[in-house]
Amino acid sequence: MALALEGSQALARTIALCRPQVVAAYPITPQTHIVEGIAKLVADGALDCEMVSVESEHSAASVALGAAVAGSRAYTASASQGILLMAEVLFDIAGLRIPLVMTCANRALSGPLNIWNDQQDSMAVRDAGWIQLYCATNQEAIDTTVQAFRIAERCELPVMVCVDGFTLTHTLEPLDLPSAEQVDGFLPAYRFRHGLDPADPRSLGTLVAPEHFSEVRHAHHQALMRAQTEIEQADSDWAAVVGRHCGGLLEVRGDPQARLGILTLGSVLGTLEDAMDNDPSLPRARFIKLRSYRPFPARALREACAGLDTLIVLERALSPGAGGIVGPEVQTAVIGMEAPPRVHNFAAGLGGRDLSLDLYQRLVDAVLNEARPEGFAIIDADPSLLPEADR
Amino acid sequence: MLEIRIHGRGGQGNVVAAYLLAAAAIDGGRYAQAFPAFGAERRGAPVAAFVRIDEQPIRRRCQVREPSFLIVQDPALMDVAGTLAGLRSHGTILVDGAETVIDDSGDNEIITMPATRLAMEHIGRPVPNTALLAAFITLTELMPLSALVDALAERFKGPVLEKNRKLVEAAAATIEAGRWREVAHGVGA
Amino acid sequence: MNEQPLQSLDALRARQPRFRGLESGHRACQGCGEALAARLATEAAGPDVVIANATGCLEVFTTPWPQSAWRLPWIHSVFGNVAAVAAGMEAALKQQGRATQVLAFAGDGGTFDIGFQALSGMMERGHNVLFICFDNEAYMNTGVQRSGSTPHAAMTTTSPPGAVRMGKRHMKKDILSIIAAHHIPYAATASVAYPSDLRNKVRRAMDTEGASFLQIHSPCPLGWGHDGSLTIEVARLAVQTGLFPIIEMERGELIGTLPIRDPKPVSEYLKLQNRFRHLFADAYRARKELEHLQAIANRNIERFELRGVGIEKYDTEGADTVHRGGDRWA
Amino acid sequence: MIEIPPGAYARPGTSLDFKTGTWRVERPVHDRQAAPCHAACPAGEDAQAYLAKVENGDLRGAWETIVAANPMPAITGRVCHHPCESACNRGHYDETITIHGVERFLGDEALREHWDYPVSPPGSNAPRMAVVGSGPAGLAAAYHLLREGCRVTLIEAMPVAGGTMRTAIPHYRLPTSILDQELERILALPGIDFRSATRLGRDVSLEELQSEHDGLFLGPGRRKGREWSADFAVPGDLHTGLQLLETWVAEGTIPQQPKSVAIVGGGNTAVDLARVLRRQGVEQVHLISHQRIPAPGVPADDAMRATYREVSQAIEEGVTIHEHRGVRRLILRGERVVGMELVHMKKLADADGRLHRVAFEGTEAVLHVEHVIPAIGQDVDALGFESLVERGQMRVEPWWGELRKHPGIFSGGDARGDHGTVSEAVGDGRRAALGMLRRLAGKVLEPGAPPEPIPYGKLNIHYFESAPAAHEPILPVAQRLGNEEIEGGLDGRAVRHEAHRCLSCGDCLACDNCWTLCPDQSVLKTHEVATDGSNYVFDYGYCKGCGICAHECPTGYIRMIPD
Repeated sequence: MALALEGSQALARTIALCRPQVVAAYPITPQTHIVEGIAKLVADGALDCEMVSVESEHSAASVALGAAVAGSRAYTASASQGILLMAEVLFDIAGLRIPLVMTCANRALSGPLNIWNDQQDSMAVRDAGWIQLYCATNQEAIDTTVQAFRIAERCELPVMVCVDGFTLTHTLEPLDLPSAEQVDGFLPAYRFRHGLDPADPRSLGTLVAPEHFSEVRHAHHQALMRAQTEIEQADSDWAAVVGRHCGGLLEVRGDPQARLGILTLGSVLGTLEDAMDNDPSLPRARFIKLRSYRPFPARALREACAGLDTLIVLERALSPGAGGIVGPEVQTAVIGMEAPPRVHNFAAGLGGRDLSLDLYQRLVDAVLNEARPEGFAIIDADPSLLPEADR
Repeated sequence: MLEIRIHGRGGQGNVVAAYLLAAAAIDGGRYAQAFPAFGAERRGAPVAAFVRIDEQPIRRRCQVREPSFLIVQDPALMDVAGTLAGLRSHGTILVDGAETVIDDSGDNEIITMPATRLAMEHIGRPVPNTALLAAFITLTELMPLSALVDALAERFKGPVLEKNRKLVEAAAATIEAGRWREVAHGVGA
Repeated sequence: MNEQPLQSLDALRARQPRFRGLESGHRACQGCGEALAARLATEAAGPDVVIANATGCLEVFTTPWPQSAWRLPWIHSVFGNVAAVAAGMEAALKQQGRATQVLAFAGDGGTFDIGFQALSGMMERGHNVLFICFDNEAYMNTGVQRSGSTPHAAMTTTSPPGAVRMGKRHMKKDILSIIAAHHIPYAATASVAYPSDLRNKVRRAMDTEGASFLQIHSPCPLGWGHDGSLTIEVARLAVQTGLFPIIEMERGELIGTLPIRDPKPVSEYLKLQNRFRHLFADAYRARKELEHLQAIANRNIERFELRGVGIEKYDTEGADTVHRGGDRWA
Repeated sequence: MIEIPPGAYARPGTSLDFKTGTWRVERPVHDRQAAPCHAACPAGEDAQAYLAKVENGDLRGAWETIVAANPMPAITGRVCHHPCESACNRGHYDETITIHGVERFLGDEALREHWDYPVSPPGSNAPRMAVVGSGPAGLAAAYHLLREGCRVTLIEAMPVAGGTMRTAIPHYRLPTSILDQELERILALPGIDFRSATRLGRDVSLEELQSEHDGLFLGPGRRKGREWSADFAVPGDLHTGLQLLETWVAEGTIPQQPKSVAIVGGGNTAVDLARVLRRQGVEQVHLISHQRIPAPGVPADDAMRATYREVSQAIEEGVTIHEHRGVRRLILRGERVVGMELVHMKKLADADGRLHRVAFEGTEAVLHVEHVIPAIGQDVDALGFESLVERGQMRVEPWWGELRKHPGIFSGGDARGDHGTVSEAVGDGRRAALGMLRRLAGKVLEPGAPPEPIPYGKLNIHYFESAPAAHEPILPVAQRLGNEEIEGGLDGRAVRHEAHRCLSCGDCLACDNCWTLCPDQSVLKTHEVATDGSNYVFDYGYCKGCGICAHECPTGYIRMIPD
């Protein structure tokens, strides 16, 4: 039965169902409600877990790292500046191939200060070597979180579940929580194979010289690439349990016959779908919901793009001075196709800018009659507010 | 899809009101969505929250720009820019005030009710949200009042819940049941 | 001279009558005080421990892949997070109901400077972790740059003496007072020159429930500019002069000191080290800084009441008295 | 083929694959050096070695260590002037170890416990050696010859063995019972054919001895008094010091009972006699010496050739010592002495470094005494071996004791002229025995020398704690009347205390410092493998040669050498 739950509360309860043994977190908007929820469950005795309320995100990631190598299922959550403060530890966790799960309640980065939703934070650590899964809905966030633990533990890689801050975390809606039995059946008790144990005292985090470092990185890359299978498998196995799936690596929605495609990450998808469905006069689009950004599913993406003339990559972040972040990667992926679509790249909804229903039309209008792809634009920016030189 | 915007001040339980209303709708078997207009405001500042209610799953996550209903927790906010923005032509406004007054002089009917006073009487705190929600549900008959009580039961227990239940009943009694039923069902369907 | 067949040496090594936490073959410099301190600490702590190690010499010289000198489960993550990694391990072990104890190792940079916030948080939360600072008073791993622990007037590559400078301008951070302010159950200093004391303190800290802290003065022949054979001598003089007080604190209160039997002039300590060479120039400012360091030592002796009264078994002269059969190490 | 695991973790202790020993430019070595006590011991005892055994609780092993050099520690522990203690490095730190007390304790323990000498009976075909004289030199020579597997014929002119130990050492220094017990044990060793009352030149000839034996050692002592006069005057009733001392030792009294006596000479005989005279009731006993009272800091060549301890006790007992004095003339009434004229004098080196005795004019003074006794030494009584004696002495090569002009014949003890103590005699006997065997084997006798002792500066004294020495009980002066032994022995506890105080100079103390302080875990502790007597082995595979072990070795036992 669906429960009326705020996204954060639902995530807190989901995480509790995954039985993490150590949770470490530092408060930051909009992640706060998640860890507050977990803290309350621990305080109420509903979750047997060491809740470590650390003094910084750097330590949050570090505590999670320590807990994982000491053999516990570990979890943390953060957002925005917190992700950046964690950054060096995030790279380290992944490079050491330590399985743990974190939620990123996606939020813009300073400066200037902005506390609202975009995805610049998780994009900033896309190269950390983590698996990154983006959630379009709170239900997906719940289901992806459960799957994330299995993926992390089977692949021996950390997984970051990216959930749009506020837009998802602070929205109350009817949500299905899995039962404890369902989660326990899906997530058996786990102990990291390469952890620290006095009975088998290995050394982690060694100094690797140039003659071996490329191989270490190669192995890490391969592990991430292999993880695609596990991501798909986890989703289908979980679907067999709860009857819902999240789309595996990516999901094609909308009009499968459309020649226009729109690729999105995260929660904007529903608004675009509604906008298209509400107005039959608008051109139809095929939506590609990119769920697994890391590993980047190039092959699945090419299959999803088959038959498209035009593909809009809509992002919630950018690489200033270059343009989009995901766009160029998509462009690179589709080049291998026989008839690749023209790829247009936009950012929108930065820093919590409301993504209204008319976004769909703006996107379509911007590309439909354009022979040449749009290099990159922040489509909902109003340059008239800027001095001449900055327009 | 029924879209409602709730205005209040930071600390008045504005978001809670939105969550309660959506939760009551979900309890009543509908789909619903509630979220705040996220801000950095602190206690006392004007804030808004949004509620959508539908028979279908709700996909959009944009803010409510053209609500059918406004619930305003402080009459002074009626004069604040933006409070009335986008209200649909037949939309109505429920606002806290000194006593129950129905103003149908304009395009949009405004019903004032003594939500804060009732809250003071029953729970001893000047928080108008529960009384306003009870009145709103009574006016629109979107769901039985018991759904609101059920939603309150998720947050309160024991004597506090009981006082809230009495507040709900008292607030409902001040208002004409079903007065906005057509607006609600006409737009919502 | 005793050249032994290798196999018998290997067998002998395996039969050493003490726990070996840090094995031979690590790549520390000749006479490394930190390697010695780590060896002593792990001998006293092992084997049922896990170790988190901050970035630094100790990490680099012990674990050049594919080799590791550690015989204990050990992890290096990054520079500034060792206390947090240790806290995470402790939380995990506690949740799992395991008795394995957690050690955190850091140099002075990883303790006084970049790792301090995590250390403070770990202590505030009261994790049952023994944090050991191997204090060699500068960033040695990167080639001797000044840290918050570098003593006043010491020469480093970022506090060079020159026409208008006499080495480090600032004081050595009084880390133990800061640690003490966290009100942790046990905090102490130790020196490689007093190994029994060092090991006793490790054991005591491990017997203490809650966060504990041990600062071990560990000379760096390279960074301090002394011969590798003098590591112990230099460390001992630091204690005997009062420049490195050996003290113990419980809940922030001073509960014990290693009394100095006959305090030696600081110049005896300083003159053995190249990093203080500029203090021995025939110049007013050199004499002034030399006196300044003497005053600091005097102040330490006064503040911690370090001056011993006569001959004591536990003082700077008596604490490491040797006996036939090595019973002092028992 | 290495395989990189996920995250590149490493296996424990794999650093052993990396041999840091290649970094080394210097290596530490165990360098056993002689302790000063050892180097200084005339008898060749290694006090450091036996103190170590005492500390380990191995008293018998300690005694066996002594008797490897000196078969009569109960005697020497009492009578030796213990230069070991003068040399002891601990003297630089607080107080020297009371080594003689430990030696005496062990000697007495052996007597009490009847510990067997670690000597095997010689075979019937073993070389046969002749030893003349059963004083300390002869006994030591006989004992060491026996140890080396020889049969020994030991002849003694007197009815009993012991030489001067028996005839000239007062009982308050060396009780007869101790002397008897220790000598009996030595003489009872199988392989020693002891013939008492057998005098060379009277009962047996040199030629006979030589023809029946494979080697010959002469330890005749000095029993022939020298002529003495002062400015050609000789008192009528002159007895030599030795004669009087022997009389007192043998009979417990001496014929004369003067009120005041001057003894001329600064050796042990003079001092012993002075003390004997005090016991005899002589009120004023003066001792006239060219040299100074021996004391720490007084150079050996300017000090009386007497034991500091004995001199000190003599002074305590009321003997007046006149340092740096010479007798210019006797003041006689008829043949009777009534006084003597003394003059200040001193030995001074000339431009060639030769020492000359210089009397300082204007320092003359008269000392009134009733009696004067010269105690200026004796000569060898050369009966039966006159050809071997030169100017009253046996002229020998100093280390082995082989007669300079008669290779193959060895001598030692007082007869040498340059040695006058029991301990020196024991050392002479030991070295001569070894020299005789070398000669027998046709080997060349390279000149030898005592080992170079490790100086105080080579120790790391920081590791030792100051502790006062244990001293033996001394009979109060008022009670020193007769033959009662003045010095008591240390008890077992005091002996262990002294052993514990030993700095173990130059030898492994097994203190674990090197093992504890090696940053590279390259010192391995062992009880089985070390072949050098230490408890540690360097693992040169990993030792980087930092030198901490050498610098921190308390005893100077570890040395860095170029690699």
